Amino acid sequence: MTVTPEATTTPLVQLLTPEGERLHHPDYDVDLTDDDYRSFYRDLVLVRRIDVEATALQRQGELGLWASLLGQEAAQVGSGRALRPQDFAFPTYREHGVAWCKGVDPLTLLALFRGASNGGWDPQEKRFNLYTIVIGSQTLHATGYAMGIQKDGAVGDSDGEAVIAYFGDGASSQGDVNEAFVWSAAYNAPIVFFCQNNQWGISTPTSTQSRIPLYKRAEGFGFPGVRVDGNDVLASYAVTRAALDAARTGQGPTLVEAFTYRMGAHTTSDDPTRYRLSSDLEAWKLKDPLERMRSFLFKQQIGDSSFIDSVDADADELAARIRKGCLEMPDPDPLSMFDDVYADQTVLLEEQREELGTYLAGFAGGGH
Amino acid sequence: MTVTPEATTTPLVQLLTPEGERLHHPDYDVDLTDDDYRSFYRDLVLVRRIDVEATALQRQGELGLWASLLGQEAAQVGSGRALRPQDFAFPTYREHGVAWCKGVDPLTLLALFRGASNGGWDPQEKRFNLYTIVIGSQTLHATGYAMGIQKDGAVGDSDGEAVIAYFGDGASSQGDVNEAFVWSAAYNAPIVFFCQNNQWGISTPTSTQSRIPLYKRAEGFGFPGVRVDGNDVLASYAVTRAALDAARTGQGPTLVEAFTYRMGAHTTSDDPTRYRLSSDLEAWKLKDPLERMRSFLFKQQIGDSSFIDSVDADADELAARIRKGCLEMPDPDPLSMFDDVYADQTVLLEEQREELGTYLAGFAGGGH
Amino acid sequence: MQLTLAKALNEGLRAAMESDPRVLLMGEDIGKLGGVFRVTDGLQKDFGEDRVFDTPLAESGIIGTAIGLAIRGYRPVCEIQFDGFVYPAYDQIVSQLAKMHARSKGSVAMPVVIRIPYGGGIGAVEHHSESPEAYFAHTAGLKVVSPSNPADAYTMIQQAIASNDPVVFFEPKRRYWEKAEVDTEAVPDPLWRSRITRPGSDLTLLAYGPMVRTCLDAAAAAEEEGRSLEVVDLRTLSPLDFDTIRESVRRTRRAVVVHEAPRSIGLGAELAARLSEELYYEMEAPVLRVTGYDIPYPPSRVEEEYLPDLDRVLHAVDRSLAY
Amino acid sequence: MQLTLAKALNEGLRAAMESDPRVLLMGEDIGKLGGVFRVTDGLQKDFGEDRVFDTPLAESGIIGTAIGLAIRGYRPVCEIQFDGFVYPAYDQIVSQLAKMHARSKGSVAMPVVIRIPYGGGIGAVEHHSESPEAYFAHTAGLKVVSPSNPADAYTMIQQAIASNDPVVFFEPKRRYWEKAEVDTEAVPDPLWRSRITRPGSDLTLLAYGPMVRTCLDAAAAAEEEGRSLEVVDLRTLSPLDFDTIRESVRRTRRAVVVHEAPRSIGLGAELAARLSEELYYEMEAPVLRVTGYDIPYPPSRVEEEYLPDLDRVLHAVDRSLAY
Ligand SMILES: Cc1ncc(C[n+]2csc(CCOP(=O)(O)OP(=O)(O)O)c2C)c(N)n1
Ligand SMILES: Cc1ncc(C[n+]2csc(CCOP(=O)(O)OP(=O)(O)O)c2C)c(N)n1
Ligand SMILES: [Mg+2]
Ligand SMILES: [Mg+2]
Repeated sequence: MTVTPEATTTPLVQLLTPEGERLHHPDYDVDLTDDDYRSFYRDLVLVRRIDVEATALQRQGELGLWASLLGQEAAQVGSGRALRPQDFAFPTYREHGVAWCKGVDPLTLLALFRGASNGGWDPQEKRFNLYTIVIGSQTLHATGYAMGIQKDGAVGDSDGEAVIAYFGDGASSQGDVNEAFVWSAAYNAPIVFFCQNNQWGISTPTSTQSRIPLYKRAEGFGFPGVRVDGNDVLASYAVTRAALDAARTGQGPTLVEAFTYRMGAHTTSDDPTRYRLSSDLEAWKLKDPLERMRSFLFKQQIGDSSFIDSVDADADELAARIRKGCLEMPDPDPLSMFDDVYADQTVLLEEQREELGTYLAGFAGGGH
Repeated sequence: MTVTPEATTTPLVQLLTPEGERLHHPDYDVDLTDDDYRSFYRDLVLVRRIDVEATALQRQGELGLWASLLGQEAAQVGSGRALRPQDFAFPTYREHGVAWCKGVDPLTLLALFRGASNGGWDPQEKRFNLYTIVIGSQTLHATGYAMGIQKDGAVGDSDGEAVIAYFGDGASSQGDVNEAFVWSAAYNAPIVFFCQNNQWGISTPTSTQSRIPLYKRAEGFGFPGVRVDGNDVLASYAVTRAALDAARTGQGPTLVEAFTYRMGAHTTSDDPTRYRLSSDLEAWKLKDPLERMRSFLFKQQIGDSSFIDSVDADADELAARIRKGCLEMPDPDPLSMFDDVYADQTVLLEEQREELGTYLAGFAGGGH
Repeated sequence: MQLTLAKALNEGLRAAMESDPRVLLMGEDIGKLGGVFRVTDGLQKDFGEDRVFDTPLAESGIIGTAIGLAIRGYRPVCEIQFDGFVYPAYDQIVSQLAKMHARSKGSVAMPVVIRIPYGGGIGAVEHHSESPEAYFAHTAGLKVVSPSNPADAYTMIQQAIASNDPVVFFEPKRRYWEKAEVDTEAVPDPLWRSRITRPGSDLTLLAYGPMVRTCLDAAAAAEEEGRSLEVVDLRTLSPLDFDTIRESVRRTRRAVVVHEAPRSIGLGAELAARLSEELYYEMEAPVLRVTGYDIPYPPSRVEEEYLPDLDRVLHAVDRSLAY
Repeated sequence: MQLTLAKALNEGLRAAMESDPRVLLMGEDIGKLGGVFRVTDGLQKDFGEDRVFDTPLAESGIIGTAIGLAIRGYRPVCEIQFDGFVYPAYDQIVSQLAKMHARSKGSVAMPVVIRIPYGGGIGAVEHHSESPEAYFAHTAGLKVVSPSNPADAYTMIQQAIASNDPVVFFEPKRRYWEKAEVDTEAVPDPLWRSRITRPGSDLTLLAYGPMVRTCLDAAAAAEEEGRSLEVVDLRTLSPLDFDTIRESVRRTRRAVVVHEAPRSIGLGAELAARLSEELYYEMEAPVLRVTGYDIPYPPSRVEEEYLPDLDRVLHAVDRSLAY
């Protein structure tokens, strides 16, 4: 395995230092109000709280699994807020922060991890596709959707539509993801590929997937790639917004690599102590996306401790609602598993539904 | 579809102009004897003759199909001759010229296209894998083989082993090919990816696959790519040899794009007049790989017309042998279709073999 | 009008594109070339490159982007160039396309058609003669159909495109060039119905796609020997139209299934399993299977021995009637 | 020694690696992590990164490179992390791996093992509970096996690795943590043999992998009601050991097949088709199937209703005995 040092030392777009210093960048800059800054912070806090609460619920047996976004809040909130209402997002299974920005109720996400549904929101309405667990496959769906935008003539000016496809560093190795690059380049599709390089695919470091920084992959396909500090919500926002605007105005695809770190386990089933050093974690703690935004608010004096407290109170309320909703969540009707397999139901499934119904009814009456 | 002019104007490594002028190149040069030059020419002629004869046999109904290499002789003979005996090649379905260099009897190739076998040579013995029709899949086999070389410690010095994987411009879009790039880079495998960009994937121009020159794809994966004049046998030889030597000495993968043109139909089933202009063809005729080598021999006075005649006589002889062998080729025993499905035969297939045997025997006796 | 099966498909595609502007055709070499079998001939010229387009050479990409186009509201019709080239798209078909409607609780429809020329008998090289239908008919969430004749080809392709469920549409490539009358004005049979193509009373031949003609020929030959064979053209492989199938076999009390695909765990197994369960007291012989063998498709010089033909069908009929 | 099924596999892999230096283990997260189920735990540490290695995240790449390694003379054992993630590798498995030996006329062996944890019942999210065995058992050129208990897991994995044919090795993930005695010195049964795990006389339950335990429990429960059920653990799904199966059902004259996979065109269909043909005059009831339904695997909160369990098995036994 050859790892060039380049993989970790490449410069990245940053608008906010880990210490909360605001930087300016010639190509990527944003003009935000104090309200904007505060609401960015609020989203970061709420999104983290959703994650913390879900993790706790999993520990208590209320969820089968949870994939934590800890450490990736800025990449998700930054890119999620860069989306305009008409833009469509294709997530993996970890984009709880983007889901939040797109108005998906956290409880529907929990339903999925609880095993009460395999989806649950209307992708068209939310303009946020279902979570996709088979690594990389959603990047092609996103590309196809973007081709559809072109066919509808909905690209070309600043009101145009664009698509964002999320995927991980591990996913970059999948054939599907590279085919999505081929197709998007061939058709010049209005799409942003947003790769959260959180350094790990479960236990596998990014160096097993690529020996050069991932944003450079785009060059091989003939479109631009850029690396952004994924723990910097402002930079994530600015870079994504620029890429989306390029897409919607007909300039084709961009690959954004958000350089970040998965602070938690891969999922609640995982044990990262088996494969990584806690010293890494310590180093990344200093780059925490919430801390740096809070420092910035304090430094700029646009958020005082009463604001911070009010956000925390909102988070408490949200957490309580999630917890209550999860505990009260009904199990699906077993017979509903036959619904919606097809748009036009088949005789076979009607029969099997009846078979199971009769069988379960027999139990109700005393069973075998 | 965006086609940057770059796709066709990129400079390529050339050692022999279409007029037969010998050029020198700072990075790629070769030191060849007059005998070498003559035998390059001879291979080009023989390989083309195999192709012409096979095409004729197909027209006469002796082959089900033939995939012509017309126009690609230099890319194949150049790269094929760059292989050392220990090197292993993974072809597509069109590498008759490489097969020739690897000592595969043309008749076994014909058997495949005749429908008398699905393979027919021993890949280990020839160090030339079976033809692979499912586009791109062989690039992963080649990568795995190259990883095996590493595990055997057979890489590192100038006697090391290397692998070459052939594929087309169309194939560059397949997930498998890009995964092969990922894997080869990750493991720094001793492999040369040899892409014959003959400008077409059946009726689809290269611009549908990529908007930048294909050799640049390698950059996105962190290894070098180079474009060579695929109609120049000397350049094809030199560039491939250098890439193989890099691989065998532990420097990892290289992508070679041999820029050439498919002068014939995709296969004998195809009708290229439906999708391309004959003017293109005319332009490429001026770059004919045989003509330029012949001009060079004449200019250098290292091949006179008696040499040319003797090569033609060899070609006639070869063609006659191929024709005779093809016409005399026996059909396989139908029952042999049950052989070799497994290394350890199964009861089920023994039964089915018996079933078919009895059934056919019944016919021999008068039948149903 | 007399049309080949390939031309009937072409006309059916044309009609579907005319009636719904959201129908798209996509695949390798389907534009200027009109597909390697010319099924899409002339359609790019008439409907433009936006609606009929050549794709990069990547089957997972074809189906994956078709899914995205369907989410956007389009009705993509994907051509897979040959049966043996569908496998790179397998994940997109069985894990993504087949499940999207259920996963979204019905909010996202997947009106995607995957056209696959399939089957052997044309002297082709390897990977060009396969019958992979069982892989898809075993997959929940997909529907699978196969026309056997030009008239069905014309209507079934339109019905498949009109379906809001994903349909794998298997085209019997060795029958592409067979001509028959196609009445474009006729009221079509429902897509999900099998058809008794030839009535008979002694035994039911169950077949689909390329083997329907073979069975009709066998039935004609059997008639000369005084045997009355019924031929059921399944048309739909998933879901199976078991009402029609059951009704036929209940009458004839004997069934032989014929398909080119390997025998083990093929469509024939399912038909045999269900018939022998549902008509347990009524059948007079076990369901017999005339199929390809459980081996990779052989080199074409011996494909005649591999493929079920009239004689093998009659041989099985004899065996069944001997019970 | 008492081992869980997962640990028995681990010991079996270790033994195989010790006895043949050309055995390699490859897959996602199998090195330091030891695989998500810890089946390869400690093996990278003991055998080194050259022989036990983490791969890039790409299943087609895993199988494709394993084929190349096999051509080079290695014996790769590939782990697919979960059942639902094997499909991206489908072309490499069914078109490349399965056919290489036949295409090369026997000159290239493909001793590749593909380990796949499969089946439901562990409360997992989607794509983590599937039973795709029929897709592979329908594919000529592959062999398919599934152990049901620790002792078999220990020996069968070694036998699969020793096989010169490609073997898809389905591991019943819900049984990974079940413990039983494993005698590492015992002479193993041949890999291609089914086993009568519990003898009986009234009916044969045919099962494999995770459902064997379910059937054994059902047989125990039935005994209390005075019914003697025989349980056959298929062990090999392709080729089927029809000698053992036929012999059992010939005696009991009744059979129920149990699997988690969807019913249509599953292993049960094949068993029913063959048994009803070969034992036509001997059976006293049709072969019944207790299976998953023909739907995508449901959310885990209702998987209990989806999966065959003791009661559904006994229900089918009642139905069969009522004939
Ligand atoms: C096709 C496929 N293979 C394997 C898996 C199992 N798996 C789930 S997540 C994961 C690692 C993904 O890494 P990455 O793409 O970096 O995303 P991250 O989890 O870091 O967000 C793996 C191997 C899967 N879901 N899909
Ligand atoms: C997976 C797959 N899809 C489709 C085909 C059908 N097909 C055969 S050759 C070909 C074009 C290949 O183009 P390219 O890779 O440029 O190679 P060339 O034929 O030009 O040598 C296609 C689409 C195939 N063989 N395999
Ligand atoms: Mg990651
Ligand atoms: Mg080409």
